[in-house]
Amino acid sequence: MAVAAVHSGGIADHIHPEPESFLRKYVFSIDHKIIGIQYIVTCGIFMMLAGALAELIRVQLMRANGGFMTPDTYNAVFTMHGSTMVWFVIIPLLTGGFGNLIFPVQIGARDVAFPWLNMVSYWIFPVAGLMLYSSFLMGAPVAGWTEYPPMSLQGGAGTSMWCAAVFLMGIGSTLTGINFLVTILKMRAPGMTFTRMPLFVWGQFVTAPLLMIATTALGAALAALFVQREFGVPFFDPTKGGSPLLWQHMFWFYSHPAVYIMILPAFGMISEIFPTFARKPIFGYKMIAFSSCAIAILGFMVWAHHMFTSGMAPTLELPFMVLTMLIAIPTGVKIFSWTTTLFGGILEFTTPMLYSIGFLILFTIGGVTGVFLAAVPFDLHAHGTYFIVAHFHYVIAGGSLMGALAALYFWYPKMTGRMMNESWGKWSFWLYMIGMNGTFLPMHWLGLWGMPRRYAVYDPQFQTWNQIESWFSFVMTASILLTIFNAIWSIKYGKKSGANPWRARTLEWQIPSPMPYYNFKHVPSVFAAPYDFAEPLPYRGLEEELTDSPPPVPAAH
Amino acid sequence: MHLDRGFWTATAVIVLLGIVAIFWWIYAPIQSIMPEAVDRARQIDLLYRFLAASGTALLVAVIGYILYFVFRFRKRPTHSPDDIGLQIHDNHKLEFWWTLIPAMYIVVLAAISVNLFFQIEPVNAQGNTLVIEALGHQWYYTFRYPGINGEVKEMHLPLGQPITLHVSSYDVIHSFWVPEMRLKADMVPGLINTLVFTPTRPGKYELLCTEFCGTLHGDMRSGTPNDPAYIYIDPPGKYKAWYDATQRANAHMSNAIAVASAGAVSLTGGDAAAGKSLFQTKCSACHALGPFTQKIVGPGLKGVLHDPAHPNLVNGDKATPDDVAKILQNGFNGPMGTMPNQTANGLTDKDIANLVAFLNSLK
Amino acid sequence: MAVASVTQAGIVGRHHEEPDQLYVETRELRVQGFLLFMVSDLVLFSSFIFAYLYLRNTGQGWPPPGAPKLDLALASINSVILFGSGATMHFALENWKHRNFTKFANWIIATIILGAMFLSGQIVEYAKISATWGGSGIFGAGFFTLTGMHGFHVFCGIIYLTVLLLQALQGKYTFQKYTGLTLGTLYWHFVDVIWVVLFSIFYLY
Amino acid sequence: MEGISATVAHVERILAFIFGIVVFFVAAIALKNDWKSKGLENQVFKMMLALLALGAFLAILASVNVLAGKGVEI
Repeated sequence: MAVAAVHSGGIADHIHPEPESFLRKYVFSIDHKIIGIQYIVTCGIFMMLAGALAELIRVQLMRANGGFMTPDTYNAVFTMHGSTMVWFVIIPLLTGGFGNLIFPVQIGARDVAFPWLNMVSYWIFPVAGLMLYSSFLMGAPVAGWTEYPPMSLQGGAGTSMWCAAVFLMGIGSTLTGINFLVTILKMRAPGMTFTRMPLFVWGQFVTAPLLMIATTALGAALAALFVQREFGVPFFDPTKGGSPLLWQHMFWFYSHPAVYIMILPAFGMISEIFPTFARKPIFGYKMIAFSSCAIAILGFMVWAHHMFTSGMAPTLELPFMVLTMLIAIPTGVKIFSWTTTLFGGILEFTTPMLYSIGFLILFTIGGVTGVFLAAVPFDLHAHGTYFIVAHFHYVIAGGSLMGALAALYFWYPKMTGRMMNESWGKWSFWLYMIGMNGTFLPMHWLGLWGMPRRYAVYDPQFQTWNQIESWFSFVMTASILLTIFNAIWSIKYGKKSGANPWRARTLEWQIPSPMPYYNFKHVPSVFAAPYDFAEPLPYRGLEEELTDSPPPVPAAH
Repeated sequence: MHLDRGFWTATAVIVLLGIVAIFWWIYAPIQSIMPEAVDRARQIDLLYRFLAASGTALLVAVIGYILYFVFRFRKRPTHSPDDIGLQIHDNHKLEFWWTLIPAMYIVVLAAISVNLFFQIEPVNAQGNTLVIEALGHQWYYTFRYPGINGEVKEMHLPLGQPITLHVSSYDVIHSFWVPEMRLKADMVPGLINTLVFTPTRPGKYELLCTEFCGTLHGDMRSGTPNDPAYIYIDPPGKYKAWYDATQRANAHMSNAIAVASAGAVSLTGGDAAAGKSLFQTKCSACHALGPFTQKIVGPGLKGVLHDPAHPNLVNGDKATPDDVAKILQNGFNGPMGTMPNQTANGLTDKDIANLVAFLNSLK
Repeated sequence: MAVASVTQAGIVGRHHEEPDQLYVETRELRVQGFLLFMVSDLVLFSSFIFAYLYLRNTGQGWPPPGAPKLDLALASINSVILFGSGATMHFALENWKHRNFTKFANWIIATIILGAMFLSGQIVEYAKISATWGGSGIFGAGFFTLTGMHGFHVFCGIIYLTVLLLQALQGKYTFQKYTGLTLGTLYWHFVDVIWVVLFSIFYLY
Repeated sequence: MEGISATVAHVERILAFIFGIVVFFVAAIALKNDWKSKGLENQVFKMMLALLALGAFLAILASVNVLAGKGVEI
C-alpha cells in the first residue's frame, strides 16, 4: 500500500471512492470525465435537432417563393436553430463537454473543485433543453435567437418559455464558470505554474470568467423580458416608456462575450493539436495565452457594434467601432502564431490535424469579414444581411464547431480507449470543408447584393445561388452524420488506442485510456511547459500510472 | 534553417497573388453590379474596396503560407517516427512586427472609417434639406411629405436635393434599406433615426426591411403584393409633377381632428412659467423636453420653434407660434400617433397661449 | 442562553482538534467559489441597475408621470437598520473567532431581528405606493424589480443565518472550523452593500 | 392624519440620524481593528465594512435632507 502512504491528506489527494451502482457511475456521476461525456452526448443530440432545423431552412430557401413552410413555421425554425446551436450545442460542448473531460487532468487534478455542483450544472442542461423544445408546443418563439422586443412581445406564449429555458441554461453555465475558475486557480498539480499550463487550460481559464459574468447579465435581460411579457413591467415597451434599445444593450452585453465563450476554448484545442502533429513546440506560447486574455477583456467593451443601425448616439458608436477593430490585433497574433507553428514541423495529417488546419483557414476568413463589419460606414450597408450570416457561420461553424470536431477525433481515445475510424474521419473532413464553403461563401455576395437575413421568401434573382447553397448544405450535413456514426461505431469496433496513440505530451496522455476514476495514482509534479519535443516529459511521479499497481485508496475522513 | 529557395519562391508567388487581389478590388466593377444612387454610396464603396483589398491580401498570405507549409513540411516516408520538427519556441522580432503592423493597419482603417462616419452621420444636417418621414408598419412602408396630407405609399426623391429622412415605426422594429443607397437605419418605435443624403442617380429602387419584423418580414420589400411601393429618384421636374398630383389627390384627407373652438387663439400674454407646469401635467406623458428624435409617443419638443434641422412642423406647416397653437387647438392625426385636440386635452385658450410661450422659450 | 452554554460545552470539548490539510484547502476552495458566486450575483444586480438608469435617463424627465413619491424618512431609518445588522453580523463572527459562543448567538439573533425589521419596513414602503404599481411604468420597472430582488436576497439571508445559528447550536462548527459562518457573514455583508447602492440611486439620486 | 404621518417621519429622521452615527462609528472602528488582518475573505470584509460606513454616512445625510433625490417626498 505504498500508494496509500503518500497521502498528504490535501485536496489534491482527495479521491472519491469508486462508484458502484450504475446510477452513481453513469447517470448522477460526480466524476468530471463522465460528466464531460454526458455533455458531449447531449450536445450531439441537440446538434442533430438543430442541424435538422437548418436543413428545413435550406429546403425552404430552395425556392424564392418558399412554399415548403408557412412563414411563421419558418420563423420558429430559424429561431430554434439559432438558440439551440448557441446555447445547447456550441457553448456546452466546448466548456462543459471537452472542458470537463480534459482540463482537470491536464492540470493534474483528481476532479474539479465542486464535483456536486458540476453534476447539478450538467443536469440543468437537458431539463432546459426539454423546456426549450416544449415551447414549440405552446406557440414557438419567432423573433430569432436575439428576440428583439417589441417583436418578442408579440411572439407566442412559447417566447416566455424560451426565456425560462435559456435563463436556466445560463444558471448552469454560471456554475460551470465558477467551478472551472476555482479549479484552475487552486487545484493545479505542484509545479504547474500558469506559464506551464497547456493552452487548452488557458482557453478554459479565460472562458470561465466570461461564462460567470456575461451569462449572469443575460439572465438579467431574460428575466426583464419575462416580466415584461408576463406582468407587463414596461422595460422594453415603447408605448409605456420602456426602450427597445435597452434590450439590445443588455442582450449584446452578454452575447458578444458569448462569441468568445464559443471560440476561446476552440483556440485552446487546436493549440494542443498543432504541436502534437507537427512534432514541434507551439510558436509563441506566451503571446497565444496573453492574446486570449486581451480578447476576453476587449470582448466586454464592444457589444454595441451589433447596434450601429439601431440608433445609438453617433458619438457612442465611434469608441465601439475602434475597440472592435482593436480585437483584430490579438486575433491576428494567434493566427500568425499557429501558421508559424506549422513551419519546419513534420506534419502528420491525421483527422484532428486536418480539422485544425481547416479551422485555421475558415476562422481566418470569418475574422477578416469581422473587421469589415467593425467599420460603421460599411456596416450600414451589410448589417442584417446574408453577409452577417456568412460572417458568423464562418466563425462558429467554421471555427468553434470545427475545433470541437478536431477535439472529438483527438480526445476520443481518452473517453473510450479506442480510436475513431481514420479514413471515415478524413472523408468527413473533406465533405465538411466542401459543404461548409459551398453553403456560406456565396452568402457574402448575396448579402452585399441585397438579400436580408431571416427572409422566408426573397427576391427571385437570388434563387440560383440559394439553391447552390442548399445543395452544399446537404453535403455538410452528410459529413456531420458520418462523424456521429463514426463516433458511435468506434465505441465498439474502433481499434484499441492504448494510453497515448498520438504521442502527445500533456498529462492526460500519460494515464490509461479510458481515464480511471481517480485520474492519477500519484499526483504528478511538473517542471516545464509540455511542448518541448526534444526534452523528456517534464513530469515526475507518473511511473506507476500505466503499471497495474493498486489504485489509490480514498483518504479517510 | 528552412528559409530555403522553396520558401522564397512561395513568398514571391504569395506576394504576386496578393498584388493581383489588391488590383482586382481597386478596379472591381462594383457600380455595374450595384449602382450608386446617392452621394454617400461612392465613398462607402471606396471604404469597401479598401477593406476587401487588404482583407483578400491577408487571406492570400495566411492561406498561401498554410498550404505551402502543409505541402513542404508534410511527413515523408523517409521520416522515422521519432523525428521531431524544428524546436523554435518563439521569435520576438517576428512577433513584434506582426503585432505592430496590424496595429498600424487598424489605425489607418479607424482613421478612414471615422472620417467617413462624420460625413455620413447627420451630426449637423444642412438647412435647405427636404425633410421626409418614413414609417414602418407590419408589413409595409408609408411616407410623409411636408405639405401633403395623410401618408403616401410611394417614395419619390428629387434628384440632387439634400434629403433629411426621419424613420420610425408604428409597431415593431423595422428597418429602411435601399441597397443602391448603401444606407440603412432601423425604424424603432419610440425613437426617430435620421439619414442624411443626396440622390445622385435617377431610377427605380427596391426598399427592403432588414430587421426581423414578424410573419411577413420576407414580404416587406418593394414589388411584393404586400408592399408594392418602390423608391423613385426623379429629375426635379418629374418630382414636382408627382408632388403636385399627390398633394391634390390627398387634399381631401385632413390631418386635423374636428375643430374644437372656432377661430384662432390669441397668443398675447402667454406665460412661459405657467406653460411649464402645465406641460408637466398635460404633455410630458407623450412629449419629452429632449431633442426632436427623443420620441415618447410624439416627438421631443426641445427647440420645436428654433430647430434649423426641422423647419417644418410634423403637419408640414412652417414652425411658427401660430401653427403650433393650431395643432394644440385642433389636435393632429400624426404619423407617430394622435395628438388630442383642445377639448380632449382639456386646455383653455389661455393654457394654449401659455404652452406656446413655454415651447417658444425652449431653445 | 441556556441552550447556547450547553452546546458550548460540546464545542469546547472538541476544542483542541486542529484543522487538517484537507480542511484548510477545501476551505480556500469554498471561500473563493462563494466570492465568485457573489461576483456573478453582483453582475445580476448591476444589469438591472443599468436598465433602471438607462430608462431613467433616456425617457421623459424624472420622475415619470404617475410615479409615486418615495418616503425618504422611512428609507433612511430602514437603511440604518440594515447597515446596523451588518455591524451586528460582524460582531457575531468576531465573537466566534474569540471563542465566545453565547455572545455569538446573541449577535446573530440580533442580526436576524434587524433583517426582519428591514423587511417589514420595506413592506410598509410598498404598501404606501403599491396603489400605483400598475401605472407607475418605468418607475415600477426599476424600483419594484430591484428592491424586490434585494428583498428576496434579504429574506434568503434571514433563513440562511437562522440555519447557521441552528447548526452552530447543534455543534456543527468548532472554534477551528467555521467556514460556513464566514460565508454566511460574507453573504449578509453583500446584501447590505447592495442596499447602499440601491438606496443611493432610488432615494438620493 | 397628516399631522401624525408628519410626526412619524420626524421621529424616523431623528432615529436615523442618531443610529446612523452609531453604525458609522461602529463600522469605522471595526474596519480599523482588523485593518491588519490577512487572507482573501478578510480583504473583502474590510471593503464591505468601508462601504457599510459609507452607507451609514449617506443615511445620515438623507435623514437631514442634505441629500434627497428627485421624486422623493421631503
